[in-house]
Amino acid sequence: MSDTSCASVATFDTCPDVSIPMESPLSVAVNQVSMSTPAPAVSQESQVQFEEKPFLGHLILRGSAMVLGEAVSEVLGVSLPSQPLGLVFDASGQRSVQWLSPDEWLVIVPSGEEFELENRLREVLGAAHFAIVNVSGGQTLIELSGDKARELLMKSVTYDVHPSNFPVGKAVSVAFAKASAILRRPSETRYELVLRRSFADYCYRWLVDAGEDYGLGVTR
Amino acid sequence: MFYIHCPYCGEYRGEEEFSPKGEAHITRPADPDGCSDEEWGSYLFFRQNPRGVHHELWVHTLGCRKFFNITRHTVSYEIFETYRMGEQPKVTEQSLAEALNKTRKEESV
Amino acid sequence: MTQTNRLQQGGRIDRSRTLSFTFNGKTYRGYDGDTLASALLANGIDIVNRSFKYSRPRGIVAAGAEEPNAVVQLGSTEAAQVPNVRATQQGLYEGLAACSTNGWPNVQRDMMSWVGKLGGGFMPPGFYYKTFMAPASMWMTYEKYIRKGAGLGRAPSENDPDIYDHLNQHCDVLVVGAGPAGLAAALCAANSGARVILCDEQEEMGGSLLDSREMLDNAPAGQWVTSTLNLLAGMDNVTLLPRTTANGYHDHNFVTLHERRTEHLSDTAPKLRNHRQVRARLHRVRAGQVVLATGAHERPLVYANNDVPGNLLASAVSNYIRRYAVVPGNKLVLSTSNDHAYRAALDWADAEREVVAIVDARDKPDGDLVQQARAKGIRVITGSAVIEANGTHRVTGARVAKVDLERFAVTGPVEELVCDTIATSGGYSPVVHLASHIGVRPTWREDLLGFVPGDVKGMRPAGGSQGVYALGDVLADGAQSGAEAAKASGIASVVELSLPQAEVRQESPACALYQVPHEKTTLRAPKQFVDQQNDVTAAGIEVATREGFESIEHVKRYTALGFGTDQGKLGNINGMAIAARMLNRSIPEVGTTIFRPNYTPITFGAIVGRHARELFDPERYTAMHQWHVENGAEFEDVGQWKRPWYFPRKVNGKLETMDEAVSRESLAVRNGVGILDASTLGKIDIQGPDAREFLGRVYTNKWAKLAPGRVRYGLMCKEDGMLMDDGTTSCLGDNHFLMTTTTGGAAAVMEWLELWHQTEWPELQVYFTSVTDHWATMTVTGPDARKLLSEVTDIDLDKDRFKFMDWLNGKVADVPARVFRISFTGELAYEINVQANYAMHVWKTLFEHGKKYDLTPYGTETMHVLRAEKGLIIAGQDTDGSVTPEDLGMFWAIGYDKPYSWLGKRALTRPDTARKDRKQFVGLKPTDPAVVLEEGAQIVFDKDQAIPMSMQGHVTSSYYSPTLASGFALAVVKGGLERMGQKVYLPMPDGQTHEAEIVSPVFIDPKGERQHV
Amino acid sequence: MQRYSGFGLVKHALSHHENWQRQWRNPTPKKRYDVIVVGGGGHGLATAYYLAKNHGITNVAVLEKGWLGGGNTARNTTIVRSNYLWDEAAQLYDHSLDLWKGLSQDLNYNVMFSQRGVMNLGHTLQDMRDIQRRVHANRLNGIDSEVINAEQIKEIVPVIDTSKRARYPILGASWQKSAGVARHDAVAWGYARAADALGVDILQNTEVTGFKIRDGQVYGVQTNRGDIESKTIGCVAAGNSGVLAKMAGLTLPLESHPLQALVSEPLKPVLDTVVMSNHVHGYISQSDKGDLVIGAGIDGYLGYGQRGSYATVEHTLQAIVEMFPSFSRVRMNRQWGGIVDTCADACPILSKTQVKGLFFNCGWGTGGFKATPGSGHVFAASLAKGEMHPLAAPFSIDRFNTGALVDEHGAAGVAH
Repeated sequence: MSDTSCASVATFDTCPDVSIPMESPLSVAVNQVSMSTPAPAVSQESQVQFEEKPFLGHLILRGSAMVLGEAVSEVLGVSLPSQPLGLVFDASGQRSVQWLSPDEWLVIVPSGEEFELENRLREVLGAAHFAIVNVSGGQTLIELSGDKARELLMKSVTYDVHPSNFPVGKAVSVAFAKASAILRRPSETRYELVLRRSFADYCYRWLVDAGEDYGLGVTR
Repeated sequence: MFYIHCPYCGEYRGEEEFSPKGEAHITRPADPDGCSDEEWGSYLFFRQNPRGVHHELWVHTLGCRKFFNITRHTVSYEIFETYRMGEQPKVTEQSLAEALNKTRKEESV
Repeated sequence: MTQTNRLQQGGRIDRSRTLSFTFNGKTYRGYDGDTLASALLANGIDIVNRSFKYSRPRGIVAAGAEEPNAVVQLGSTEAAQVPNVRATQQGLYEGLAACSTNGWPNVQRDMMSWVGKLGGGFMPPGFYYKTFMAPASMWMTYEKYIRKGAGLGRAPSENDPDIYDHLNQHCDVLVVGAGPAGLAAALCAANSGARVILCDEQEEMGGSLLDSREMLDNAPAGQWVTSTLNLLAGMDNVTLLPRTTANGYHDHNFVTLHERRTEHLSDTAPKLRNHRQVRARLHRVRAGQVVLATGAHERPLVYANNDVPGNLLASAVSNYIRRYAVVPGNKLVLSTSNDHAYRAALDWADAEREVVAIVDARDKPDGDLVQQARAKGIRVITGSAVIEANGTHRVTGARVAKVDLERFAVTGPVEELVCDTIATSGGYSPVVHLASHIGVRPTWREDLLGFVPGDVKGMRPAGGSQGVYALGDVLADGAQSGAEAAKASGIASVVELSLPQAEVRQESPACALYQVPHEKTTLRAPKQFVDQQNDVTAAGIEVATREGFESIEHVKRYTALGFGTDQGKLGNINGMAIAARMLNRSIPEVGTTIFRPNYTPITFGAIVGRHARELFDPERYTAMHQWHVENGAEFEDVGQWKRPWYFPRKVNGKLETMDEAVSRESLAVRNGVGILDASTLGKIDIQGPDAREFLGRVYTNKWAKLAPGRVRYGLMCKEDGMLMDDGTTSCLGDNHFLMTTTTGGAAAVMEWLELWHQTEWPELQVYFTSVTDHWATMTVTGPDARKLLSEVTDIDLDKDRFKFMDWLNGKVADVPARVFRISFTGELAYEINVQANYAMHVWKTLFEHGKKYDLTPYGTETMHVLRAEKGLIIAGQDTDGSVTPEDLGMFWAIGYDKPYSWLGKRALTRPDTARKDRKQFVGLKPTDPAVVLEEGAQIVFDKDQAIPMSMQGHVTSSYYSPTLASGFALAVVKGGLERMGQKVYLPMPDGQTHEAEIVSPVFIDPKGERQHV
Repeated sequence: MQRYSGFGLVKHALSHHENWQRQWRNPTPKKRYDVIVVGGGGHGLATAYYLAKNHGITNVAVLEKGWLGGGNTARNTTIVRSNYLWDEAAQLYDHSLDLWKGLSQDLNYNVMFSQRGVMNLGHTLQDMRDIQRRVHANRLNGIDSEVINAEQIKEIVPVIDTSKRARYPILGASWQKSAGVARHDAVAWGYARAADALGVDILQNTEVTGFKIRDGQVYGVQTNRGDIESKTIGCVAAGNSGVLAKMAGLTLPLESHPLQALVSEPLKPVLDTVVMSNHVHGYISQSDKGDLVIGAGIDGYLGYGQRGSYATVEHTLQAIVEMFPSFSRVRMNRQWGGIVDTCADACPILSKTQVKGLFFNCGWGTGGFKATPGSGHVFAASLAKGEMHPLAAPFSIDRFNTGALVDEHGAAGVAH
């Protein structure tokens, strides 16, 4: 915990030192088989698989590319995507940086890394004008894969998800049904959706409903 | 259903992602307290509302959340250009009229 | 029942699959591949409906989307009812159940037809504007009967068992229509590498080639269709959508395509591999370029009794014979203005039925088809037309006479021909509908005698839709449009297409014939129908023009021409031509005709898609939602959020009412400790050296000196000075603030901050990030709050070290937490914020420790009562967009002397905003403590005045307070701040008038001692 | 004027309808009129009619650039009600409702005013507070209005879903029994015929291209058919008011937006009243012909194209099916758009301008049709006297400078 009285910006480590049971936005929907509508299981007929990747570290970086670029390379080992809609991963594929707007990036890292990352970035950035905000509790990442994942997305977003327009390495903030979502193309076979916590259950129900044609299965 | 080129995202997006915010280039008076009631009323409520070329403020609500401007025809709904905050439009009622006159002249030659 | 009109051979139907269906309760048979219309005709059914105004018997006229009469009610069960299905577009399936929409007791013998026979003369266009006026009180009764007689089918009374969905599509080239032009265009664009969508409204792709007599490369044209479709189906840049109607063309090449996924299989969607299927799918297509290959509709001629069953379009006759092997009669008379319609007679003769005569309005027709007909020995009567059909329930003959089109007169004796079918053709109207959906007017081409599409950016008409009719030309035109479209969509090199060779045919020009003259004047002749669905006659149009309705828009509205479910596909041009003749103008001078979406009607369900029932709008949940559900919360909708409203307990086996629960929850907070899930409040992280300056500009109060560790309440105004939102903002660091907003205002406030930063003050160094969902917030409040919290936290809760309006970091239930000592209840309160993934643990831990304090969860209703007792406003409830901070009496939160003229400040000095007698925020104490005033009740000063009363304000919030043991209210009252202690009155609908006293809005603990403990 | 009646119809039928007279003349413009009304929609024609009928001013021209009644009069969803919140608006609309009640007989033209009741639904607690507030205010203003609960709603509209299953369950409604619908075209034609009979010249296809102004006083207009003089000119041009104002060198506190509507195919009677929901945003009634007439929301951008965005129609139909799940299988026949001129406070402008003799009547937003008789009535009085009628006075342009808005928008948010 930082000393809030003198720092111009207060940082805050949200992670407890002891093991605490966590609940992701979709924990209940995905895991509780006792619910009236249990999550559909993955079967041989599933042409779309749905999997939540809960509890990852999500940071929003604000600042100009000039200011942030070097620090991100130094700390994360990837170059900040300065072109609109860029998405890059580090060598391990575990950490990503995504363009959100000309002065805004989303960094996603393995669970628990976010506070240290923030501190290191702050250290490197020093007195420059920037902002870093931890939003790990506010969003979750889900992964869609399978032959019909793209068609399922076509039911859900107005964005053109054809590979000619949405190649690997692209990420967009778009309208998703009646909510919004960040849609990412990390690889040829997978799509990722970053959902806001409070909308996650709605988006999940939407996908399960729209995915029925494709035998959508939820990985627990 | 407009198809709008977001000058920040650098590509076309469907209208669902955007929100219109009225006439563009309306600047807040530098000295509000020195404004007359009429001047303040003008700033708040009185608009060009043209039947024709309109410069208007939009925001990419569900995308990059940036505000930007659109030059659009309010009858044909054709979008002539989109441009970032701080930039001036290249297409105006006048520039279109001039272009039209030029084509007419060329045709008559 | 035998299919009397079915030919032994031919057609594209599958005779191995017999299907049975019912029409008006009787069972019939047809084949797979039939439409309902072709099956009805095959079974010799003449009358499919009754017309809605005159109740005249009506039969099938067309074979496609232009059909005006064969509009039926479909559905075997109540929930599966579909009103107004066009039989010509409904594929036949086993068990299909259809009935006529009008006619009582049945369509054969309709009791209402006396209206048509006797009353028809009293129903000129607009007759209802001219009568039913006396006595005035009777109109509602008249109207009841008018309504009963109107309407086509009926809506189901049960909910739709089916589902629908949307697919968002993008393509380089969208080709609408898979006839020869569309196929050529699609193939050309696809070969060039473009992403192509090809859609066609029919059960099968191929368009006019499916019933064509023509040869391509010396083979029947249908073969080319098959091979082309095979080619296209094999290309992965092509999407083929049969049974798919392009129903709406919107701006910037956004086109909606309605795909009938299962409507041809059953009246409720059958399951597929245990999965539900959608009944229909709407493709929302954003197309780079659109090729409009929609072909043309044949125009019927307008002659007397042209609505008697047995009058058909010539093209429909060919279509039924060649595609469905159905000949809709035995003896045919063809009345035409052009060569093309001769096909109908040739097809009829090929089917070995009798062609009585071809009546051609032209004096010397001599095209190839004319020669062929003559060669077959068919009698061709030239310079003449069918001027009247005989028969009532079915055509029994045709009255034929020489006509002079120039003088609009019958010039020779009438010959009566015995026949049971009259095929009619007045030429073709290009299908321009889609092209005019976005307001672009079609243009009249005198050489084509039809309208062609106007200039639409990114759209190209091809083939029949722009009046190109000869097959070879159509193919070439289609290919060229496809190539141009591909090029325009950004394809660099366009591949040339080798087209099949079409036969070259000699054609004699058509003549302009719309309404056929009769021996009698139009007003005295038997009815000559222009728009059969709306019973619009040539006489009706004449009367309208005589009455001064001169614009075609007026004529249409006065007569209802074109307002049917067919949108005047057959009638509009004829109607315009008749109006033009009456007004002595040309057709384009009378006006053009604009069509609106939809091209053909589509169900609401398809437009709604999945956005129905629980997916109608997102439900937003907090991290503790599941707990609330499990603990029996009733929920309130606040924006999209589901917030616990109250938590009824079971007392003696009975669930508490809301009042009982709220009373219990309120007392728990006042006397013990309660807990509220406050996570829905908007939270915005603000960082940057200019954060403080920014706050000072958007809030009415001062922020310059707020120290880190402190919290302040702020008011936000729009530039008109009216309150927009309120909330607390905490100073986290010198350059770091956390703003809270109201639940409903979160998104708007975030956008508001960005708006000002991005447009007016880009020089300010500050960033805003929403953290609403990141933090879960729980308010622990009540005298026992400290005791409870101290059990689970390492924070020093000493009242002097952790003061009111302070915040501190620490651990709660072992989870790092940021705790704010702010109060919305007037009691000691801590707002605990933790990262949302840990929230459930913290919440549950608080309850474990809270047992001994009877920790009581409370919902929004109790929150409202508690804050109201303390006089705290809820923006949006106590304010309404016409309330300033001054009206609220919150002068302490207005920084009049701040250096920057903050948002809304200037507006406060406008004459009306500065008035002293504005409605101001006060408390109301009912004289009778048992009275809980009604929220929204209006306040008057003089209770004895007559209506209209002079209203002085209204109650904004009102509750029973268990703490005060009395009702109490918040209100706005004119000049209220100066009226403390005065009595006001609230007249109720039941005649009672409540009395109340104007008091301070703070009802408990005015000195704030309780929250400071 | 040929009187219309049931007996007359029989007479005309016997003569094969050969003797119907024109409903209005097609006159050539005179050089000079006492009053010019610019705009031949319902409001303009009503203004002309009441000038002639109530004020004896018959030397009046109505200038219409297209065909009369071709703008919003022909494009709205025909709802007539007066249950507005604020006194000023409520009194103006209720004055209008009073005139509606005898309009068919007054004009000898059946405008089919059907008092079948209008319901404004509430889906949230705040909706219900707003509804109660409005109903209380209506009642004390003498407007028939009551709050009804979900069961009462279900009784009046059996086809509506009042169950708790809905995403936003219906909690209650305000109910104005005397409100209803009317036949929109008939209103324009009825006023035109009646005004014409009193001597008013209705000049169609006559487009104003400029105003003649001298020393701050208007004295005529330029048109595509030549100049026409008058020292009193009332502009009643709805969505095109801004364009006219510009010609006179004025700007108005107005924006013109697309407002869309749609109809289903004709159905047998299934809905006997008007149902409006501001929360899920859709409103619906059934026309005498059987179409479900459905109104959508205003599109947020400026638009004179008489069409809006498809997404707006989608949202509207989602709302309709949310309230009426059994309409899912009903089909949408046609959609269209009008141009509504809206003010920030969702109230109209009835006002003098800086140019003497030049008056504006505009900004009716979504409230235009229902106001037709009242608007014409008070505007005619204002033009005749040169001073704004007391019911019109609160709606001056001035209020945008003083801040005295009549905020129907911010208050109860009821529109249409």
